[in-house]
Amino acid sequence: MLEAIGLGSAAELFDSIPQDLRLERPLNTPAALSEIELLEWFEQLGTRNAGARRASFMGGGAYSHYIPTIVDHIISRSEFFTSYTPYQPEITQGTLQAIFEFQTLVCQLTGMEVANASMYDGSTALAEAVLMAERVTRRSKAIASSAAHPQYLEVVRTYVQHAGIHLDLVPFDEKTGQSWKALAEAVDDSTAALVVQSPNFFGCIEDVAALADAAHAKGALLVVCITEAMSMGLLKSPGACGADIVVAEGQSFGVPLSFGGPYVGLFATREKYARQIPGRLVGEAYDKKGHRGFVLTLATREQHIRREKATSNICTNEGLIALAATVYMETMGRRGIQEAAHQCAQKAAYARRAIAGLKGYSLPFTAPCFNEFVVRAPGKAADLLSRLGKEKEIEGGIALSKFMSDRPNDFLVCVTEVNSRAQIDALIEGLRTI
Amino acid sequence: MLEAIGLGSAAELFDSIPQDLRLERPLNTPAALSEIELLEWFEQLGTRNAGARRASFMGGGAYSHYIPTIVDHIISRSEFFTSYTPYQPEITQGTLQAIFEFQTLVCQLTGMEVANASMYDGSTALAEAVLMAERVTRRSKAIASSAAHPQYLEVVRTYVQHAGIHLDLVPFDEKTGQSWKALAEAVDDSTAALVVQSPNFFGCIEDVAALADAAHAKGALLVVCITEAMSMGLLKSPGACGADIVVAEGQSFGVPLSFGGPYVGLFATREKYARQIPGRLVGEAYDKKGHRGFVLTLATREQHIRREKATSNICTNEGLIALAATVYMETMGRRGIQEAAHQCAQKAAYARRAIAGLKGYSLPFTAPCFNEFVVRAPGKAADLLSRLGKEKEIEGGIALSKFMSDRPNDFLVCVTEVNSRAQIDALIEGLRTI
Amino acid sequence: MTTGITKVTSHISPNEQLIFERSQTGRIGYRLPALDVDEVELDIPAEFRRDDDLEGMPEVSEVDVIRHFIRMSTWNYSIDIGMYPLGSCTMKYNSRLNERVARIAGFANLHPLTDDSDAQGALEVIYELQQHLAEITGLPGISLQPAAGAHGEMTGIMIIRAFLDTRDGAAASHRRTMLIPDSAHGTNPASAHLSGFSVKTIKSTSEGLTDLDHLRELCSHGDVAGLMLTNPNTLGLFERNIKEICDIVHEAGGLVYMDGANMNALVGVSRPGDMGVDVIHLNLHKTFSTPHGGGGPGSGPCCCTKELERFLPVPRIVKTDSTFRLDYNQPQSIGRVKAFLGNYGMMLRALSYTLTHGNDGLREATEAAVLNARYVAAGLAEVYDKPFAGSPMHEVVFTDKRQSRKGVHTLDIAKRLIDYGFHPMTIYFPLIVQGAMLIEPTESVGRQELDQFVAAMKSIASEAVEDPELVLNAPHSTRIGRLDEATAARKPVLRWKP
Amino acid sequence: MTTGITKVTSHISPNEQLIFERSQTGRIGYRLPALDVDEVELDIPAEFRRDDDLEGMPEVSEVDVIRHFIRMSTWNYSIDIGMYPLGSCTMKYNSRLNERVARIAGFANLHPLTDDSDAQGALEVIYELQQHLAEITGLPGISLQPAAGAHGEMTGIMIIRAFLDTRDGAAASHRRTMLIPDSAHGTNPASAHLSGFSVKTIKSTSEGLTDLDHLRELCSHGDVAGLMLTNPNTLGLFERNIKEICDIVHEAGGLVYMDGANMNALVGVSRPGDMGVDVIHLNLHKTFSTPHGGGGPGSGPCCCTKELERFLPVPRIVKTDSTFRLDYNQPQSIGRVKAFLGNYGMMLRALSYTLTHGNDGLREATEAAVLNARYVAAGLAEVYDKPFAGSPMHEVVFTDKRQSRKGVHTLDIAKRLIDYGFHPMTIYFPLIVQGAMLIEPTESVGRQELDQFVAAMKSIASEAVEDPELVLNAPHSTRIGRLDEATAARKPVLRWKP
Ligand SMILES: Cc1ncc(COP(=O)(O)O)c(C=O)c1O
Ligand SMILES: Cc1ncc(COP(=O)(O)O)c(C=O)c1O
Repeated sequence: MLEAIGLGSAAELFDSIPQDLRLERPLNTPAALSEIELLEWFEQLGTRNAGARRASFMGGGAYSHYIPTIVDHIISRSEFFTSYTPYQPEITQGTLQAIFEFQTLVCQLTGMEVANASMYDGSTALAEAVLMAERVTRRSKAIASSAAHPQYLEVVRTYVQHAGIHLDLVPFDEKTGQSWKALAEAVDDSTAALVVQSPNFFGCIEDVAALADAAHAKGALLVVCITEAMSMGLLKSPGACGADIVVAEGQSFGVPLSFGGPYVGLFATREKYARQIPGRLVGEAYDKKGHRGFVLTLATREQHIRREKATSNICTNEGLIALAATVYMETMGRRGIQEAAHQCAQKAAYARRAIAGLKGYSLPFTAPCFNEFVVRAPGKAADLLSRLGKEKEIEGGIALSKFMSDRPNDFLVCVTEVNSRAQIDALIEGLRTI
Repeated sequence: MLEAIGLGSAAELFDSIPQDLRLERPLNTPAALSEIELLEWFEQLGTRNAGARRASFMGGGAYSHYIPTIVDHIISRSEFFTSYTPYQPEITQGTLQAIFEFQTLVCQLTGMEVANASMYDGSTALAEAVLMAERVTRRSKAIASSAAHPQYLEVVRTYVQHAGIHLDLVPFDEKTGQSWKALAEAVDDSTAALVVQSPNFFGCIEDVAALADAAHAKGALLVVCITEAMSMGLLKSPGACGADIVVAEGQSFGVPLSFGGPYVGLFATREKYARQIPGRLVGEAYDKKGHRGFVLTLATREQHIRREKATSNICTNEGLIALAATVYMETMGRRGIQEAAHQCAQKAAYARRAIAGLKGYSLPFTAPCFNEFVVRAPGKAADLLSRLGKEKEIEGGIALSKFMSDRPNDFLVCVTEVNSRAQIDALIEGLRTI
Repeated sequence: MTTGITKVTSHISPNEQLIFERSQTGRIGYRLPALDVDEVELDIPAEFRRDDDLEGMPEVSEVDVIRHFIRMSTWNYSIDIGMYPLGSCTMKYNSRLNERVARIAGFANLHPLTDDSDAQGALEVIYELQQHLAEITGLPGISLQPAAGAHGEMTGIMIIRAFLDTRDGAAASHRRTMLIPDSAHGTNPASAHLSGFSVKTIKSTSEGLTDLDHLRELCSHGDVAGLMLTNPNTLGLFERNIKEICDIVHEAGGLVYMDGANMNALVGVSRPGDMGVDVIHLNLHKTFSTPHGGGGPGSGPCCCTKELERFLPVPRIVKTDSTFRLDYNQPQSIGRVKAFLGNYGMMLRALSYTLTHGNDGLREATEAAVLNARYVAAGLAEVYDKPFAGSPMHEVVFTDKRQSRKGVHTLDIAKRLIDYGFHPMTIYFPLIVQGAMLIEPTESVGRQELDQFVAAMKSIASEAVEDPELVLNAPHSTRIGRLDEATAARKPVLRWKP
Repeated sequence: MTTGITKVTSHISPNEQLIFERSQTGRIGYRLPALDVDEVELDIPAEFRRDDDLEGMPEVSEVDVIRHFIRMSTWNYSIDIGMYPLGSCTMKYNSRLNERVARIAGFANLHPLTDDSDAQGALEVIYELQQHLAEITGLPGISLQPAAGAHGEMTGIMIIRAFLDTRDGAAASHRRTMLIPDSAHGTNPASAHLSGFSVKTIKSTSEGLTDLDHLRELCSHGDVAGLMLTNPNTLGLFERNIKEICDIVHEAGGLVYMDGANMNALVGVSRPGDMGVDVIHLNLHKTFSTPHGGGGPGSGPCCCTKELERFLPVPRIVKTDSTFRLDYNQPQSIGRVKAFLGNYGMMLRALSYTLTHGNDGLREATEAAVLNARYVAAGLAEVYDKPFAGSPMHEVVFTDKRQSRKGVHTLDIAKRLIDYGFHPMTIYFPLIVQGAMLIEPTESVGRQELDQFVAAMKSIASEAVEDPELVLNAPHSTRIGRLDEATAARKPVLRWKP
C-alpha cells in the first residue's frame, strides 16, 4: 500500500512532523504479551484484591445487587458495544430505541417528566443539576445538605468553583441524622437550588415533600439526589414529592461494582425545563412513509452546536451502562424491582435490629432508613472493620472516619438482597466476638 | 387463552391421555432455584473438581490447548447457538457457509477430498468409518491396531457387533510401541478396513504410508484415526500418506475439556466415496439470480429419506462445536497451527528427555512421538500420579493400568503449548522427589 | 407483497466471502507465548513430517475473523429472533444462565480421565440429573452417554437385543423384527438397522394412531423383537391405547421402545414408565432446552426399566454414602457407545434447566407448550386442512390439500412464511401425511406472536388463491432466493478449492 | 440503484415494539431467592412510601427481554460489521480479550471504597497504566479520574486556572481568555467556559494550520490564560509549528492545552510533552480501543507536566516500595471531578490494549492508521474536493464542493453511503470547512475494504451527476428512511406514555 501512495517507507508517513519532534527510539513500555500471559497476569492481580472475594456490607454510593445473567449477554452484543453514538438514525435504531426506553424508565421511577440519555455518574449529574438550577433561576446560591455523599459534595464544589455559584452546606441533625429541617430554614430568595440526598449518606430518609414546599415558597428549585437507585422501588418518588430536578446513580441497576466505574448518572426534570437539560436526548420521529423511529434531538442545547453557550460540555456519556440499566429494569420489571427493594429493606431491618442489640454497639441516628444505616462501635471503626476483613473475610461496612474525622467509631452498614441471612448472622457474630 | 380454545382448565389440555396414565402428584424433583442459588450451588460443585485447577499433563484423547478468546464470543452469538439445523437455506446461510468452510478446513488438514459436517466425536466417527468401509468393499472383516485408543476400540466393537463385521485386533510392538508392521502383515483379501491410529494411544507415530500400500495391495481401505488433531500441524497428512478414510477428534481445536464433551468428530474421505459418507454434507448452490449460496446436499444418503438403508442413523451432529473448531482453525490459521504444533513437539521432547534421565524412570517405547509419550515409573503409576495430584497439585498423566492391567508402572504424559517450562520442571521435580 | 407482514421489514445485510477468499499471506490472528524451552532437533523423521507448509489454510487477522463470523451470523434466523415452529424439534428458549453454568471453570477445565476422587462435583451433576430424568420418565435405569437422540435409539435398541439374546439364547436369532409405525422419524428404522434388526412397518389408523389390529397381526409370527413408538406420536397425538399396545408387544415376547423426542408434551403430566414402556431416549436438546447450535451438539439419554439396567453402556455411575465413582464392571453391558462420558456440557445445561424450573415449573412448561399448540390448531383449522380430528398435544399437523388445488404446495407456504418473518414449520414430515406441515410453537412464545403466526398463515392462504405466483416464488425478501438444490446434488461442490 | 454496491444485500430484519407495548400484567422475567429473614413492619412511615405500585414499569418474561434487545440490536451498524470511518472518533476494533479482562471477578466485584490494602491488584493496574500513558505522552503527571474527553478537558483547564491563580494571585483575574482555534471540537469552548474562561477564536490559515500572526496578535493583550489546541488538528493535519506556538503562548504567560483526541496519529511516533504542551487529555475510548458502547462509557485521562502535577484531582495514587495507596492530601488540587476513581473498567481494557500491542505494536498501529488515511486521501482526491493540500495524518477532510453544484450535499452523500453498506464519515465537522466530510479509517481495516469504500464514494460522485435524486433520497435500503428531525425537535416526544 505504501507504493500505492508513492511512499518508500512507513517513516515517510510522518514527514509533516518536524524531525526534532519525532520519537526516534522505541517507547519504553513492555513488549507485547500473548493472550495466555496477559490473562495470567490480570488473573493474578485480581487475586490480590481480597475485598472482591468477601461477603460485603459496603454501600456508600456503590451497591452489590444481583445482576441477571442476561444483562451481560445483551450488552456484549457486537451491535451494542461496538457501535458509536447514534448520529445516523437509519442504522442505529437499536441504540436509539433502547435509550428512549431508558429515558422512559427513569421518568417512571423518579416520577419526573423528562430524563436524558445519561450522565457520567451520580456525582457529576448532581453538579450539572446545580449548574442547571442556576441557568433556570438566574440565581447564584446553592444550599446543600452536609448529609449528602461527601464525594458528591466535593465534585459539586469543583464544578461550581468557577461558575460564580456560592455553595452553602447546612448541618444535619445529630439525633435524627436528617438535614431537611435545616435546609428548609436556610432557603431564601437568592437560592437557586436546595440540594438534598435521600436516603442520605447515613441511610436516613429525608422529608423531601416538606423541602419541595420550602424551596418553591422561595422560588428555588429542589434538587434531589439518590445514590441507591433501588430505594425507588419502595420509597415515594422524588417527583411525587415535588422535586424539580432528580439525579441518581444508576449502578444499582445491573452494573458491577468494578472498583468505582463505569457507572451511570440518571438525570430527570420537569417538562418545562427540557431545553435546559445537559447531555443527550432521544425523541420520537417519523420518516416520509410514516414509520416511527427515534433520533437524537434538541441538539441545539449541546456543545457541538452551542459551543461555550451549551448547557454542558458533556459529549460521550455512559451509553452502554445505561443499556445495562435498561436491560436490568426491564428484566426485573415492575415486580422484581419492588421485590428486590422489599428484601433490601427487610434484611437491613433485621441486621440493624440485631446489631443494635449487641453489647457496646448503638445506632447514633433515629431517622427511618432503607438499606443503609450508621452503627456506633465500642472502639475505632476502621480497626474493627479491617480485623473483620482479615479474620472473618467480611467487609463489614465503611468507616465514617474516612470522610469525617470527628466520627472515629461510626461506620456505615449496607444490606441488600444478595446478603443471605447466614452472611448477616456472620457479620453480627463477627462484631460480637471481635 | 384457555377460553379462546374453549377449555376451562389447564388439566383439560390432557384429556386425550387416559386418566390412569396421568401423573396426579407433583414430580419428586426439587422446587425452583433462583439464579443466585443455582450459581452458588454449581460454583461450589465446581470447586470439588480438584483436577480442573491443576497444571495438567493429561492427554489420551482430550487435550489442553489454548483457546483464543474470540472463539467463545462467536459461538455465543444468538444467531449461531440458538439456530436450528439449516434446513431452510434462505435464512441459515450463516451456519451453512461456516460448515462449508469447516469441511474445507478438514479436507486441507487431513489431505483428503471431502469431509462431512461433523460426527459426534472421534470414537463414533471411527466406528462409522468401519461401517462405511464395509459398505464400500462389501467385505466384512476389520483389522485394527491394539495401540488405538482403548475406548475408541470399545465403541467400534459396540457399533459393529450386530453389523456382521468381524473385528480383529493386532498387537503392537513391545519395543517400538508401533503396530503398523503387524497390521501390514495381517491384511488379507477379505479385509474391508485396516484401522490405525497415528500418533497412536501411546503417542507413537505409525508408518501410515507403508500401511496404505499394504491395504491397497489387498483391496482394503486404510482408515486412519487421529485423537490429537494438533499433530496435523506438524505430521504428514493421512491423505498424503494414502489413507482412504480419515477420522479425528477435533477437540484440540478450540474446544474445552468439559469432562469429555461435547467434542466433535472429523470425517474425511476420497471424492469417489462421497455418496457413502455418513452424516450431513453442505454444498455450493445458486439461486435464480445467480447468487452463490450453500445448502445441505446429497441428503438421499441420510436417515430422514433413506431410513433403514441410510449410510448412518446420525441426525443431530455437533454443529456448534464444529463452528468452534472452524473459528479456531481460522483464527490460528496457517501459521498459528504450525506454531502450536511446533511448541507441543518441542516441549514434549524437553519433558521426555528430562524424565528419561530421572533415576528409576524409563521410556518403554522407542518410536518417535508428537506430544505424548509413555513413561515407566519405578513403582505403581496410579499411586504415583495420585500423590502428584494431592501433594504437588499436578495432574501428571494417565496411568495405563486404567486400560491395561499388565502395565502397572506405565503412564502416558502429554505436553502442549499451554504447559510452561516452569510447569514441566515442576512435574520433573515432582517425579524425582515423590 | 407486504400485505399483513407485521413482523419484519427489509434492511441492509452485510455480504461476506469465504474466509479463503479473504486470506492474505502473512496476516496472523493469534499470538502465543515464545517457546520457553531450548529448541532441539526432533526425532521425527522427515518422511513423517508435513511438507506442504499447510498451504491453503487461511491467513487472516483477528478483526478479519470477528467480522467474518459476525457478518455471517446476521444471515441466520434464531430462537432469539423469534418463534421457531419446527414440529418435532422443540425449539424452545435457551437460557443464558445455563450457558454460564456450563462455562464454570471447575467443569470446563476438567479432563474426562481425571480420577473420580478429583471430579466428585462433576460426577454428582451426572448422578443428580439421572435422578431427575428417572423421576420424569418413570424409568430408573439411565445412561447419559449417548450424544443425541439417534444415538440414544441405537443404545436402547441394542439393549433390547442384549436382553433378548440373554433371555432366549440361540432362539433369539428368530426374533429380529422391529416394528415401527409408518409415521416414525427416519432415525428409528436406521437405528434398528444398526442393531441388526429388520424393520416391519405398522400402519396408522385414519385417526392417526397405531393400528392395533395390524399390530396384533404383525405380532402373531413370533419374530417380533420389539416396537419403536413415538408418543405423543409424530402427528402430535397421544397414543391413547399405549398400555394395550405395550401388552400386545410384551405378550408377543418383545419389548417396547419409546422415542422420547416429544416428551415436551408429557413432562410432569404422564410418565412412559407408567405406560408400560421398557426403554426410551430423551433429547436434552429439545425437551431440556440445551441449544441446537445450528445442528448440534445434542444429548440423548437412554432410560430403561430396572430389569434392563444391567445392559446399559459402561461406565455406570455409582453413589456410595456421599461419594461417587464410575463402575466399569458390568459384564452384561452392551459396551461403550462413545468415548468418555457423553456430551457432559449438555448435562450441565439440562440440570440447570430442571433446577431453575423446579417441579411445578416443569409441569407449567408442558401445559404452556400444549396450550400454544392447541391455540394454533384452533386458529388455522378453518383455512388449512387438518387431517386428524383428535386434539393435538404439543404439536399439530396440517396439510396443503386446499392450497394445492391452486398449485401452491407445502414448500411454497413454508417459503412464503419466511417473508412474513417466521421460520417455517417442519414440512413433509411425517411422511404418511401428504404435504404435511407439522407445527410446534413450544412454551417459549407469547400469544401476541402466536396471533401474528396465525394471521400470517391465513394471509398466505388467501394469497394462494388471489396471487399464487407470489407464494410460488417466495421468499422475496431474503438475501438469496430458493437455491437450485437439484444441481447442487448432481454436481456436488463440497469444499472450496484454491 | 445497486450499481457497484458490493458490501451489502437487502434481507429481512425483525420488527420490535417498545417494551411498554409488549408488557403484560403478571409476567415476570426475574427470580430472587425467598426472603430468608422474618418479615417485620418497617419503621418507614406511609407518607415516605411509594403509593403508585410502580404502575407503568414493564412486566415481561426473560425470553421477551432477550428477543426485544436481540431484535433491536440487529438494526445497528457496528465495528464488528465493518469499517467505521468517523473522523475524530477513532472507531477501531474492540478486542474481546479486553472485555474478558474487565470481567475478571477480582476486579468486577471490587467495591471502590475497599481499603487500599485489600485492593492492591486494582491499584497496581491504575499505576501501571499511568506509567504507560506518561511515556506515550511525555507528560509525567496523570489522573485517570475523568470519565470522558470533555471531562478531561474540564479537568485540564481547571488545572491551568489553578496554576495561574497560584502564580499570579489576584492579578490572575485579568487572565481569563482561552484561545481556541475555529476548527476545534465543541467540547473545547464548553469546557473552557465551565472553568470560567471566556473564549477567543484563532483563525486557521488557508493551509489549515493555526494562524501564527493571529495568535501573536491575540497574545499581545496580556489576558491570555492559555491555548487549547488539537494536534493533529481536526483537519487531520499536524501543527508543524507546534513548538513555536507553545513558545508564543508561554511567553505571553499562558499555558498550552492539547486536545488528545487525535493521539492515534502520534502514539509511539511523537510526544506532546516534547512539543512544549503543558496539559493534554486522552480518550481511552478512541486511541486505546475501549468500546464506544453506542455513546459511552469513555475515559479521559488528564496528563500534565511535573510542574502542574500538584493541581491534579484527588486522590492520587502513590507507590512506595511495592505497595500502592491513595493519597488525598493534595492541598493545591483542583479537587474531585468524579466520585471514586473514574471509569475503572475502561482502564483495565486500555492497559490490556497497551500490553497486548507492546511498544512496537503501538507504533505499528499508528503507522497503519496513518497509512490507511493516506490511502483513502489518494483514492478520493480526483473526485472530491480536498480543501487542504497538506498530507493528512490519521484522518482526511474532503468537501461536497463539486457535488453541491448538482444540489447534492454532504448529508446526501453520507446517507447514500449507507446504501453501500458503510457507516458515513463525520460530516459538517470541523465547522470551518463548508460541507466537511472527515474520514478516519483507523488501523482496523484492510485494503480490500478501503478499496470498497473508495469505490463507493466514487460511485456516489457519479450518481450525483447522473441521478442526483437517487442520492438526495438516500438511504433507500434501510428499514426506515430519513427521519423528520425538525418536527421531532419542535414537538419533542422524549418518553413513552401509557
Ligand atoms: C421424533 C424424532 N425422533 C428422533 C430424532 C433424532 O434425534 P437426534 O436428531 O437428536 O438424533 C428426532 C430429531 O430430529 C425426532 O424428531
Ligand atoms: C477532537 C475532540 N475533542 C474532544 C472530544 C470529546 O471527547 P468525549 O466525547 O470523550 O467527551 C471529541 C470526541 O468526540 C473529539 O473528537
